[in-house]
Amino acid sequence: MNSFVVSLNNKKFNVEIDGKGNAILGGTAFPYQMKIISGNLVLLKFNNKIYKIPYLNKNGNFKFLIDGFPVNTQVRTKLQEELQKLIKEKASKKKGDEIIAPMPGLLLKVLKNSGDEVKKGEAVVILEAMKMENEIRSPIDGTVKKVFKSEGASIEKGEKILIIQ
Amino acid sequence: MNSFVVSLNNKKFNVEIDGKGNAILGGTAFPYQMKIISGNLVLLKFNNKIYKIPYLNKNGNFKFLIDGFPVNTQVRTKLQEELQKLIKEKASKKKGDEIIAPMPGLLLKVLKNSGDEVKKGEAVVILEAMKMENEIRSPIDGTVKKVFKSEGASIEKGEKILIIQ
Amino acid sequence: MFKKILIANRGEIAVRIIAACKELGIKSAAVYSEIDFNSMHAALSDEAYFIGPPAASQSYLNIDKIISLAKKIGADAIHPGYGFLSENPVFISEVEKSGITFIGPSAKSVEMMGNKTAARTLMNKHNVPIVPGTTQTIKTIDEVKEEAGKIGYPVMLKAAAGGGGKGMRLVNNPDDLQSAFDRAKNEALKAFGNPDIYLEKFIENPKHIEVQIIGDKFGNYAHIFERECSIQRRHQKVVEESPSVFVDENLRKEITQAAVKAAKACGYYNAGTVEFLMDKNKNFYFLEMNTRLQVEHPVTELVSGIDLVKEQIKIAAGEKLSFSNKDLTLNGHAIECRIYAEDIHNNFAPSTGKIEYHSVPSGPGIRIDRGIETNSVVPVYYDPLLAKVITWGKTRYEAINRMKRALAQYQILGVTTNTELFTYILNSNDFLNGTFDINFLENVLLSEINGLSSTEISKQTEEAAVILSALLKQVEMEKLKTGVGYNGKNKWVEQKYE
Amino acid sequence: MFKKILIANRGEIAVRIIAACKELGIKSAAVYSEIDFNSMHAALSDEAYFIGPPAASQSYLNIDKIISLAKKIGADAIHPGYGFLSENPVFISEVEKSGITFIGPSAKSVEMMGNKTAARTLMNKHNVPIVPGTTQTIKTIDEVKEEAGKIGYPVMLKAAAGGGGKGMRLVNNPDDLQSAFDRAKNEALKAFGNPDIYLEKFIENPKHIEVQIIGDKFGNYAHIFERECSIQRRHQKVVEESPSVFVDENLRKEITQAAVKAAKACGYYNAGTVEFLMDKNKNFYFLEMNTRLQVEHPVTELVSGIDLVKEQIKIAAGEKLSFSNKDLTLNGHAIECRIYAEDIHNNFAPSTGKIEYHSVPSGPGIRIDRGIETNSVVPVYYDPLLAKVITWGKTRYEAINRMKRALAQYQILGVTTNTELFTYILNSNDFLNGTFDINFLENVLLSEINGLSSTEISKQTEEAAVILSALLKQVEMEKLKTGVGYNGKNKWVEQKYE
Repeated sequence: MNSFVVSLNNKKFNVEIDGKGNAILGGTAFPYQMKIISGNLVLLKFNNKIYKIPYLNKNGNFKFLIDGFPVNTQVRTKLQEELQKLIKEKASKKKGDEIIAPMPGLLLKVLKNSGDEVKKGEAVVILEAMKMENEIRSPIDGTVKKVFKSEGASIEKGEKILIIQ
Repeated sequence: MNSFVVSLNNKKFNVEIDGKGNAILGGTAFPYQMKIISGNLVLLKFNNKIYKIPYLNKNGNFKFLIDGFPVNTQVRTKLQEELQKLIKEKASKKKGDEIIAPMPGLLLKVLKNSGDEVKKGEAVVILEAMKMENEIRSPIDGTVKKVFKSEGASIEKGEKILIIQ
Repeated sequence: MFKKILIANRGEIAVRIIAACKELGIKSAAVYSEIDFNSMHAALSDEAYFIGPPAASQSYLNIDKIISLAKKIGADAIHPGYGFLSENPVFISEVEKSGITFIGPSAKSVEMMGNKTAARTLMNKHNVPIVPGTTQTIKTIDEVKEEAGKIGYPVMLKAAAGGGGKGMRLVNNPDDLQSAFDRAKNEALKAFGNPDIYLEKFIENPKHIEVQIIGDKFGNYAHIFERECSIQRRHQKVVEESPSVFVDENLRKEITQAAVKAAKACGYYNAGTVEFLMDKNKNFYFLEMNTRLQVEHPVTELVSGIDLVKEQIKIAAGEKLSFSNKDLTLNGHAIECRIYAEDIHNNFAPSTGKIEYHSVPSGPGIRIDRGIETNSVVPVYYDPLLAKVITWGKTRYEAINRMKRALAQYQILGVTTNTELFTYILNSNDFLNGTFDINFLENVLLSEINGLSSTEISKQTEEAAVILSALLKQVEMEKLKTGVGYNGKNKWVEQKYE
Repeated sequence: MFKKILIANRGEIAVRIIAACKELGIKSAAVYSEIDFNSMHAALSDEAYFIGPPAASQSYLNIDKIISLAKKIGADAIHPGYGFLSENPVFISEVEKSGITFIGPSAKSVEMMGNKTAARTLMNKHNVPIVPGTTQTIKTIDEVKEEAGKIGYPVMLKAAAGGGGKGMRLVNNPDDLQSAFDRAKNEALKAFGNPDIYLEKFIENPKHIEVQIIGDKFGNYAHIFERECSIQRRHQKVVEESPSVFVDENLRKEITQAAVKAAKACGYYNAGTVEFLMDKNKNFYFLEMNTRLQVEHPVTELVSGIDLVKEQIKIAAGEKLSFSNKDLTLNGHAIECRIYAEDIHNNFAPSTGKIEYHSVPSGPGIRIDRGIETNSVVPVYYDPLLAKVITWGKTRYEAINRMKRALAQYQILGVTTNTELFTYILNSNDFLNGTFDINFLENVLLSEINGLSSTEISKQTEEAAVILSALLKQVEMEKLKTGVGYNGKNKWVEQKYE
């Protein structure tokens, strides 16, 4: 019997796989059948329905397409989940938030500079990608500590743009 | 410079890859660009055309789809080609031809039994597959030496059905 | 309207029926055999139920299993598709006895059209032209001689219970009659357990023209124009189109009216097809009636705008026909090519296996009805029809050009398909001129193609294949040497483009 | 007819134009930037030429490179698609100077429609209704005050060189006029290098209705009905349909005639679109003319049977228009949904990456125009339009139901798409009743959706996703332990189905 914790849309679910073709969820045993068709396609039979689901898996972070819609989940074993809680407690003591480029693009405007105060939800930079101007907003109330990039710079996805404290 | 012999529709072609982006075929150097997209999809730019070609490779036996049509080739290095010639010479001294099931199916009829004479192209058995009766024909003139399967048998693809000598 | 429809079929037609259910807001329940766990129809339906081992007799043809499943899951109707149980009067009766609606005609209509001589008698009585000959079985050689003399040679001897060319003999003169009669009876007995034979005049090089009809349970009928289905091999249709270039407005009026008469004669409701042979003088003769949805129904849908499967379902649910003939106009031209898993260079041997790569054509005027996708398995147990490519054009010429484009872009790797055959058909003068008949494909075109041991390809394609073979071989060798896979930073793989 | 057409574009529209070339038997030559070596348009065309680095300014917008390439390869015509160089009069002039035919209107027609005030003046002169206001730029605040007083508040200040909402201000009363005028001028100067402003009456909650027109080089014109394009976000169309439920037969006659007048006024040939705003009393006003093929042209093709791209090519080659309005009937209803690579739950941020899995819907009434397939790369450099799903139905209701089915079956994995947005639109009462206007999506629907942090899914879907996550995680752990890959005989992988 293996136990997992699955997060989906900010909800957490405990799932147990009993090794006899059942998944136990919320106290109910669901019989299932699964067949992995290729590296990113899987069949799941469940509740008298066969789901053919394209998926991506990045370290237990799953992206599924179900009936045309994206469903994202995160899975941990029970053990990993306990570990994660400890890490989070530590992290919450640290201050400050980094603004990371959510997509590659051109840094069109830096709206807030070092020392500026920002409110949560306020735009801090504008990133141009795919012919569109995209406002990147602050996740917290705070003060801009450092700006790493200047206007006109080409930015890769995931690059740090600035830090707010 | 690597040299290959490619068979296509009973024709043989000598190809050399010069390591500088050229393939030399029939004395002409053709510049090419190639990019393998996935395990069975490749891009080839050649003669101002980009071919996006699905393919299967089984030990140097290639199945391509080009503009919707199947093209099958066999490739050997120069060395393998020489070796193959030797093997063939030996094999040609051996007699007899096996009839191998070209598809899985039900052995509906055995038309020729042990000891029967057959002409090249004459039907020897009928195999039922996909609601169709399929005649399997003799590749040579000869006499049936042995029949391995009896009528009504289920046959896997590649199984020996009989031998003609 | 129904709440849940069980679809007693598989492959492209099950997928097609699921589409109709979704558009009508009805739950669809698929059945699947063991080998069809990974199949389009099972995954697309709202519910999917295991029905048995791969052999059709133990799964898709298992009447008891299907009906008891339908009852268990609360399905209020069963759609049979085509083939399998679709024209089985026993199945139809059992379904209706169980209180479930059969989406199709009554068992009685199916039976009336099932026996060839009975159907000929019925048509004759209702003034639907039949091929000259007997409407009764003939027992003695003297009777045969007398009737053949009346009709005039050549004549055809045919099995009353027949189909598929079995128990059929062409006789050119009286001297051959005795032996042909004996052999036909013998064959009919073996094939159908019934030696009854009847006699028809032989129609030379006819066209196969059929009419789509539809009727509801209130006695309303409509036709939805004709289809030209003469491109056949071994009585199996390969290319179909609507309308027929051979049929003008007057002839259309005549033949479609005859078809509606045929449908009325057997008290038909549901979509159905009345098949005719048409000789070179445009005389047409009733051949048989298919009391079900046809494979080639999409060409009719494209030129009429009618969704035949949704109409079938509505009619079965007791709705009135949603249109009459005065509402219909024939809009443009549609062609269908049937993609079979078969090797045209190897006596059309069926091909099975896994679809390793599948990419469908897109864009204007193309419809694909299919039961396959990448990673699908084509099993040995069922019909080799993989997909249908259907194109629409304002003119026949446009539909043909779109078909050529579509076929060249349809990539199926893993099983051998007959796609290549269509380019020969679509480029032949007889096809382009509309002068083909039911013997064209087998007698004319295939004998030309048999001269080709394999696909004819251009010099540039040949060169591309040859060079690519060498390059891929080189990558393979490199990989063996270095252990770097396709996704590694191998210089052949990651080579820069320009 | 042309022998070779160079297609100066990429993505789905390049693929669409290649289809037209193939159907006409014309060689197509694609151009591709470095990042587009692996792209559908480059692989589908007969010839493909490298044109430069990914940035459009150095590739698809590089006039000199494109024209010199066309000359070098012997192309006798250039099709610009939409966007990029399609409405650039300098490019058009250069193409024609080089002796190559531009598949589109004359540079002069494009220029006449390019300046807003000039176009308003022209339309006014030719009795095409324009939004009440000035047809000249206004220089002083006194002038603005006087004109606004005449028209009546609220009024719009607009940039003469404008587009895309820049240099535009809504003014509700005279007190706000001064500051709005200053800011609008300032913005216009910054955005277009031209501070000229004109004044229009503000049309409250209008619909965006446009008319497809087409003209040849002999002065023949036809309209091909209207399109309803009011479902917009930031002036970008998201859903389009033809016909509009808001337009009856009389209104259709009026608005299409106005559109033909507009086309004649600028001596237009080629396919083009005249856009109108329509208020709730069904008054319509000229908005602008798009002097090119539109993204949404397929809905018009589906209800008319006309292949607009083939018509464009024939007209450019000097052929006469192949039809006139008396030949056309409006057949059924068509809807288009634009699949963009963007995240509707994250302020519509664009999404880039590799398409890991791509499976298109098939079956009746579905057309897909697309520039992507499995393994395609969606780069950051270009428009985020991936594909268009277009459905046809005999009725609008049928077209909508087919669209819902199509969208649920369209699987794109690897980049985030806006597919989900359409189910909200297609299920909203305003959309179903046809009572939506150009503010519906942004002001009504999106504010509702913003309440959803992520896709709303059913309990069963949630359970399936949760269980599957655990199962796949378990397979992963098993694999790590045993070293057996997906294709190995691992018990989780090869588990027997039933």
